[in-house]
Amino acid sequence: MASSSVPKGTPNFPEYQTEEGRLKIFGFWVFLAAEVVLFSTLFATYLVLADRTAGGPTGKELFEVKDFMIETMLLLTSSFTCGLAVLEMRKGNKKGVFIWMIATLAMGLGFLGMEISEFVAYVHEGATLQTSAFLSGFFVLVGTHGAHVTLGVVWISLVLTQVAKRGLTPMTCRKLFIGGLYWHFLDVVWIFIFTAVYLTGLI
Amino acid sequence: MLPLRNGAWKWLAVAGMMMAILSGCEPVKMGVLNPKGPVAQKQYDLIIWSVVLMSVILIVVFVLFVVILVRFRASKLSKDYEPPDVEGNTFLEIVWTAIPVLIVVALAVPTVTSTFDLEKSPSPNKKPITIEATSAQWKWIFKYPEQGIETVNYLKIPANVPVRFKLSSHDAMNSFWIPELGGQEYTMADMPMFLWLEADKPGKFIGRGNNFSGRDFAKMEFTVEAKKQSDFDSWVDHVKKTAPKQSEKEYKALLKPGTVDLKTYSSYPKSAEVKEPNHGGMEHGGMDMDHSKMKHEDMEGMEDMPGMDHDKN
Amino acid sequence: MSEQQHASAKHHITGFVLSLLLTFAALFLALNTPLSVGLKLTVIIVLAVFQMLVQLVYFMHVTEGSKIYQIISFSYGIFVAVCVVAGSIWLMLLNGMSMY
Amino acid sequence: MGLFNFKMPEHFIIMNNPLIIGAWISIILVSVGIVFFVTKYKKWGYLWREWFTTVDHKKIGVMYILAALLMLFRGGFDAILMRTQLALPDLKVLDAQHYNEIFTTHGTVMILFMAMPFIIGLMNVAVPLQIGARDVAFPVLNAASFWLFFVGAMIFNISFVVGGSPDAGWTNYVPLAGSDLTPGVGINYYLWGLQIAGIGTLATGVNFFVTILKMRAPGMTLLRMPMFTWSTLITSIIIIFAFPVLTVTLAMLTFDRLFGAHFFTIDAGGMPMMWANLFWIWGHPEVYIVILPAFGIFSDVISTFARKRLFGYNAMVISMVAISGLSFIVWVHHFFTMGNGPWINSVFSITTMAIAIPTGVKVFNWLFTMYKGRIETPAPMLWSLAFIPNFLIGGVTGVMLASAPADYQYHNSYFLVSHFHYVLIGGTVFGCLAGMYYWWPKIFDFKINERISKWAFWLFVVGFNLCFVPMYLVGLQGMPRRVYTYGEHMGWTTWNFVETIGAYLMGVGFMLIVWAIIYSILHEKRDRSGDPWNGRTLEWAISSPPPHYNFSRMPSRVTSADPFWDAKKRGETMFDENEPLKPIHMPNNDGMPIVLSGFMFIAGFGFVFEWLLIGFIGLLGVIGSMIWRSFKDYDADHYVQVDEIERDQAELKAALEGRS
Repeated sequence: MASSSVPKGTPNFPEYQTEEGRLKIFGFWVFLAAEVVLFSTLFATYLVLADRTAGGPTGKELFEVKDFMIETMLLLTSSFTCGLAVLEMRKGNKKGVFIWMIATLAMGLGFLGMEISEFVAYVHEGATLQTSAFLSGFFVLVGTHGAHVTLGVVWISLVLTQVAKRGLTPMTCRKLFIGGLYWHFLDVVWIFIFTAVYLTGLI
Repeated sequence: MLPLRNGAWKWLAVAGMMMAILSGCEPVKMGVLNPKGPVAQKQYDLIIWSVVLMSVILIVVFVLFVVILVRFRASKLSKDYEPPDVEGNTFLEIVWTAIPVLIVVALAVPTVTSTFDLEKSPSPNKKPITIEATSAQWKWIFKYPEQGIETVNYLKIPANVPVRFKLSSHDAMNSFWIPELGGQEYTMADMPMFLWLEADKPGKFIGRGNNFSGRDFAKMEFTVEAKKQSDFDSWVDHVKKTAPKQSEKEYKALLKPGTVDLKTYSSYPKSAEVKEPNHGGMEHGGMDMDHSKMKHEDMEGMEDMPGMDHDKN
Repeated sequence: MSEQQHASAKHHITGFVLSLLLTFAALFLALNTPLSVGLKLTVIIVLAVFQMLVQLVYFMHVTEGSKIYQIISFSYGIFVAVCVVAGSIWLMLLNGMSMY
Repeated sequence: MGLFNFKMPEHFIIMNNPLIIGAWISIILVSVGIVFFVTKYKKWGYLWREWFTTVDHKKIGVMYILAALLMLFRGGFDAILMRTQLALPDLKVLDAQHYNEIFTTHGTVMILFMAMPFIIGLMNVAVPLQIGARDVAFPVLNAASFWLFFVGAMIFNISFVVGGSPDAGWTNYVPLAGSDLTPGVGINYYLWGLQIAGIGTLATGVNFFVTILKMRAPGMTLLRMPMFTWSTLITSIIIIFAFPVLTVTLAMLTFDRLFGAHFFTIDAGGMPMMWANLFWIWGHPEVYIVILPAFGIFSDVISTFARKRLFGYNAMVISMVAISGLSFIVWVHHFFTMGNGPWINSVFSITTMAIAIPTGVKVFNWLFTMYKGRIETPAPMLWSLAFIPNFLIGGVTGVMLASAPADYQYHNSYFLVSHFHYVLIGGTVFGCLAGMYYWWPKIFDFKINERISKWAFWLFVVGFNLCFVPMYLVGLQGMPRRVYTYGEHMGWTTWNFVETIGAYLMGVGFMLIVWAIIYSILHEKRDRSGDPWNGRTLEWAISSPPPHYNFSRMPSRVTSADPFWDAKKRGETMFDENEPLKPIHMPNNDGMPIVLSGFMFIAGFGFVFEWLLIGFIGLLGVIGSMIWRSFKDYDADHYVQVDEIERDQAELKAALEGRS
């Protein structure tokens, strides 16, 4: 495709070694910037509707500090291990990549399990998508994040099978790196859910 | 080959358009350009001022456009004419940035002042009358809380008295508009809003729903009659004496989607009253919500927000 | 900004510790301090923004690759996000409607 | 609402109207005809290889433009029907319901399925050539964008005959569009048609943003890019940050309608105004998405046919950047009359008026590009010239509308209708047509016939003004938009009749454009040399049509914003002919985009009818196609060998000599 010369200042890492890798990583950054706006729309809606509980349960009644703190810790730690996996990838250590990435995925699954049981508990307390505008906003905002995490788990697992088959080539490294970016980004979104939904709900 | 090259057709077309526009100005003496009250007058003045400002730009650009096209058409230039190689002209560019800034300021200042003025009574020293205007699919219901009467699809107001319309909707959004008396405002089911209008003199106007609301939206026209205060009062008396009372059931039936003729009632049920709007865009009226759970107590005016369960206040 | 900037494990641990500190600080401030609601909200939002920067710099390596373009696009995203959130709240919650 | 619910709507197959029966007949005849002829001439393989699986930006661009012209016909036909109904008071050409469906589809089709794809088609055709790239950054994604748009458009269009059209306006305001007041599948069609096309558009935005920033020819700094490329870059930014808002907004109404959520319902605390708010947070930038590329086209065309450098290049760039920022902070002017209070209305009045300043700068720069130029007026230039006065009328009435208190009198009236048609037709449509005429002899080896095109131009432009100038007047007389009829007593009859005449003239103009294209395909002179307009930018430096790899050698002499013009002046070409040819790395054709989009069609159709099982099966297919593609993209490219490039060059040389 485009010019073959490597632009000045390009890092000397496997994921950046091909033109395609450089384009795709940058493209993914742009996509993440779009995701910022996507989530911001959900946040705006949630915040506007947060007080409209229509007689149903409020956030204060529903949110459990212990539960959402464990969820937060799982995601923060998984972001850290995911970072370590990318570090190992750059060192060319396939085994290290697998150890840290599988740890990441395990914590991601733990997070998802907790979130699902949280949602199930809410539904049992009579707090569903159909109960009030507040809960519609809540379930769709937090659920969209959860769906992203699910997608992330599936995606990174598939990339790992490709790494297992093909080793750490520039192409698989690019895929791993992008998967990692996605994972960290989900952590960023969660921080804002943690702040704007859970903490604000309890203040 | 058409005789287009010589440009005659183009000028003919342009001239034709100008004629069409100019001749159009005469029969337009209705609607927005025929203000019959202080609110409409204020908006009319603003519109005319903006037309003046915009005309300046239009004329300057049109003249430049025509002159440049006539002067520099390839067919009019000598064969060896070479356009100069210029990149721009900072001075000129500053000029045509600065002038639009000035024009925008000249329009923005009266815009802002009018925006604030229109939120207030057009005649603060006169005692206003309140009328509740409610849109429902596809009819207008007018309630006169001070007189206790209700009309459907027609409106009578006292002339020379500021009218404070309390606008709401039963279902779809609509917009309440009487062009001769002033600009419109939406009617919304969850958010009653106010609109001030006033007629200078007695007269008849046409008002309408102006925001698409479904099948028979086009039929949501209503007549507006401004009467002298004494005539208005005797009309109210007449309605009170002769018109039927409206039962809860009749009111419910009226709200069902469909079109109806003009109707007049000497009373309306309590449930038909439009609830006070509330601050902060919180929901109100017709909704059972638990206000005790709301969090923004510190927000101004939240306390005395009358929702359904505050009706005792 | 290329070879010499091999992010180390130490670098990642710093990021992780920072993110934990910020999280617990926000939790503590929100639940266990007597500050006013407005102040609490402001502080936890500021902490969340710092968290985001920690993730971007320590874990996502925003300063590598097409550094300038990446930062510009992400910042533009945040500009629009702020417009959407602040604008919606201003219009929907804080606006006085036609109260005259 | 269960997973296995397959409830049929009341009218699955719509047959209740002669027009629709006519549509059925023509759809069936055309489909059978296409299948018959393609089979008869054994062209399925060709279509699959050369078009359905292509990742070549030029072919994708052509498909976009064809689809856009088809949609222009559909939207235009809607417009003609509406104008016929409104020609005189109390006509009964259409009933209220039918009219409501038609103005809804007219608006939606014209904005999302005509203007956007036309613009994106032109970007596809021109931008990689203008910056000296061999394709876009993500060619397969680009094909997926097209097919997703196409599937979205098809889903939206079949609503006409299967299940019923949306009828709540292109703005689709709730509560009217909620399931209480508008049950049925029409609104679902709107939601899913836009959602699917929107995903494709977002991908296009990312694609062109990366392409332009990362794949420019050596020497082409940001401030040497052609203006159309600049406008595409800015437009991509707006797409990237505006479309996610639409995605979420549509999804929320989908949740309300399909799963009983309460985002916009009046009961249980939902806020109808939130729809208006979010819709316009996307909707206003959307307007700039379709107008800025038109600005870019006019800049390139005017400078080409005035034979003069663009006046004030930097100011043009700065003003576009300013417009992109402002586009995100003016949205409230679409609902000044929704009780926002004086502070909000004042602030948004001022930000809106501020847009006039950069736009005004551009108008003067175009005028002064022509000043002292040597103005020729072939078809692309004619449309560009018509743009200046017509767009200006739209622009100044836009400033008038920006004044909130005055807007209380214009809002939702025909004054508004006329304003946005002046901007969208006078700006976007004229721009698309100018662009189509301009780049046509680049994508193909012939121009579109000038004589027929001039007729078409004059009919269209005169009809346009005849149609829309009176709308300003009836608007001020109080005529609301979206009424299906009006009474004689309102006094709007004369002007409405004139408007209808204008609309028919525009219709004839459009048919003539189509005729000009058909005529030119059959009869116009062929020219492969590649520079029919005496152009200024890189795309004219290669043959027409370009080889699929665009540039056999990379352009190496980009020293200004008009590199080809300057090279011609110096008596040089854009390429270093001594440089040896090298194999060229190109992507393979790929069937994934069309397969994925097929699954998306199944998903969309299922969700429209609220048949969740089918919907989810479709979504699984979409995800499956992506996974499949991820496992096979390790061998998704090939090299064009030097001997093939040499063969192409020899063939081109022979063609050019044969001509002379």
